[in-house]
Amino acid sequence: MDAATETPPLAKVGGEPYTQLPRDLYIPPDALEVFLETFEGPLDLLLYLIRRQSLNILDIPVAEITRQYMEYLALMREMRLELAAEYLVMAAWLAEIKSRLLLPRPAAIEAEEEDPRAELVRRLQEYERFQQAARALDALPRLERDCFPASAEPAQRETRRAPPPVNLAELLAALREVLARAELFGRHHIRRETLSVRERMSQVLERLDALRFTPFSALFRPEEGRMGVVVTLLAVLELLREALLELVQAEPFAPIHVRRRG
Amino acid sequence: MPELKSILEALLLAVGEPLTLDRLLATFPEAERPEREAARTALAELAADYVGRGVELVEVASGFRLQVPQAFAPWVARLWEERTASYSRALLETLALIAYRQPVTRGEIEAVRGVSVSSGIMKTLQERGWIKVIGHREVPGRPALYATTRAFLDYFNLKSLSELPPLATPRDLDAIGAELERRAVVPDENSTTPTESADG
Amino acid sequence: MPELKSILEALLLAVGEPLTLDRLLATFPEAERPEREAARTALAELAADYVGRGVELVEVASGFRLQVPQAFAPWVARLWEERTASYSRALLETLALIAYRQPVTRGEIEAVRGVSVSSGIMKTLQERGWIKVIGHREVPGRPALYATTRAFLDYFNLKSLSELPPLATPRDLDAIGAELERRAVVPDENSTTPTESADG
Repeated sequence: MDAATETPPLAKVGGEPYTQLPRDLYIPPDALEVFLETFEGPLDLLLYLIRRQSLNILDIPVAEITRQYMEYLALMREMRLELAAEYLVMAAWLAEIKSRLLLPRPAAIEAEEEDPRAELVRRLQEYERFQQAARALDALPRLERDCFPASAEPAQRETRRAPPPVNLAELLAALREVLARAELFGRHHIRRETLSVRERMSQVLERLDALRFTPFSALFRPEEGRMGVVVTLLAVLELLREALLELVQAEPFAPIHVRRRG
Repeated sequence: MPELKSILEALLLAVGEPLTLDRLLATFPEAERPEREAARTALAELAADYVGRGVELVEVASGFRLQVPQAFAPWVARLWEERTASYSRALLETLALIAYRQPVTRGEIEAVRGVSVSSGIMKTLQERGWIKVIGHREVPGRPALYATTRAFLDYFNLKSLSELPPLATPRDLDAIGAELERRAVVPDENSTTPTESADG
Repeated sequence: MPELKSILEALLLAVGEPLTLDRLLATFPEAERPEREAARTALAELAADYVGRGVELVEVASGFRLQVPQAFAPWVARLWEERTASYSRALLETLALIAYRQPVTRGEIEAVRGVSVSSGIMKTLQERGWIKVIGHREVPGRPALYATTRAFLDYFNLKSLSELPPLATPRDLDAIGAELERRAVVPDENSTTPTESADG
């Protein structure tokens, strides 16, 4: 929004401001950002530069390609595109190759040493193969885009399925997951609960009737001992708290009766 | 362009559920859209083609549907039987929550799971005889309270709920799970292969 | 009893996903089970019946599948308003590398592509069920080894990996260096045309 007035340089390359896009860029400026973002990395950008000039990978003019590569890099920076470190690594590598090609070398050493471009060519070629493979893969007829699974509901779903088996470990694993998730939500407090109370709550509820009152004492079984009595009492209190049952005492010290609410 | 009949067939098979005539016709660009009468005729032809086949065209409340006719139920049923290998995670989580927090309402399960519990799951658990309604919570809507059954305990070889591994922090449960696996508690008699119910 | 051909049709439509010949045959009571050859013939007949129709029979990695052919994609696409996802170049390149180079580590993928592979891409591929970890390379860090799944083949209408489009053969990579040198030494001679592969 502040750019329109000054026409700032698009890029600075080697300190030189560029107010025009490189000649060989046929992209309108507003599309440039999108265009630059489409590169999948330095190898992709290099392949683009090479293909655009219909060059053979084996014939890369390293100096020229390096210059163009640097221009794009400068543009990307100018556009404040997030520049992956790999782009800079490639820039350094290109510079190194260029310098090694320029430096005169004694014939003896040259014979042993690989052409400095060889590794770059190898990688470009390898990447190009997989770019083609990706395009071929994309062209395969695939489900949900080109063809669709054909299905028809059975007229009547049979309920004759054999129910799948479950073991306790699976059940625990499920519980573990749901509790871990609940912890993440943080809204729910999962407390350590004494199971026997919960179980006793179910048992008490089952025994009780909504219409008839049951004597409170009938809920207790002396043979369960003190623990049993305490557990039952806790269960009753908890049920009371949750408004699931009703306690009635006609007068002080009269027998207490219980019934289910509702 | 493919035959109208085949296009309608393709649409119904791709969707696998009923489609109204309007929705079928809406898939044609306006300029090429067939008349309703033509579409009806094509559907009638399709229905005639299917006589004796593994598929039939029916008209139900929500439109036209291709379905596998009743006559094939025995084969399809045997296929399903073989397929139902395990319960969904949602079902197991629901069961675990009922076991540990009973009596509990569906809403309370949903509050912990963070997602709604499908009626199908509650139905499956009840059909399997593992849970039952033991009352209602006296709050608006009187939601049903669920608890596990004796059949549930039997299935998992438990004498009482107190034999369930204690409900501890999720981290401890990892250890318990490992322990259980070590002890190889496999309560189910036919847990290895879903045996085909030998009838006849 | 319905025709064998129709039973197979019913089964494939009821499931809506690939079924092997064995699974198809397992739905017949043993006494009535057709020969594999008969079932194959019936499937071939079915495929022939479908010519020109809105459905086709294909064989993919997991077995036989009935599907709506590509010719009907425009109509089906208009039925489902949401565009079917098209995948990014990064994702497709990663998938291609895993498909052709498997088993392969993420590092090896990155080495070829020259950029890091985002975790999002690996996650998407795994969630789609197209790739899975099949082991670890025994080098420091024990990186995961990825391979494609049967679901990947099914999705792309392939029976096996050998049906993947052929990967362009590279020039003999070892020869590249030599070639470069030869060019450097003898820059402009016709003798440089590579003839090494011309034998037939």
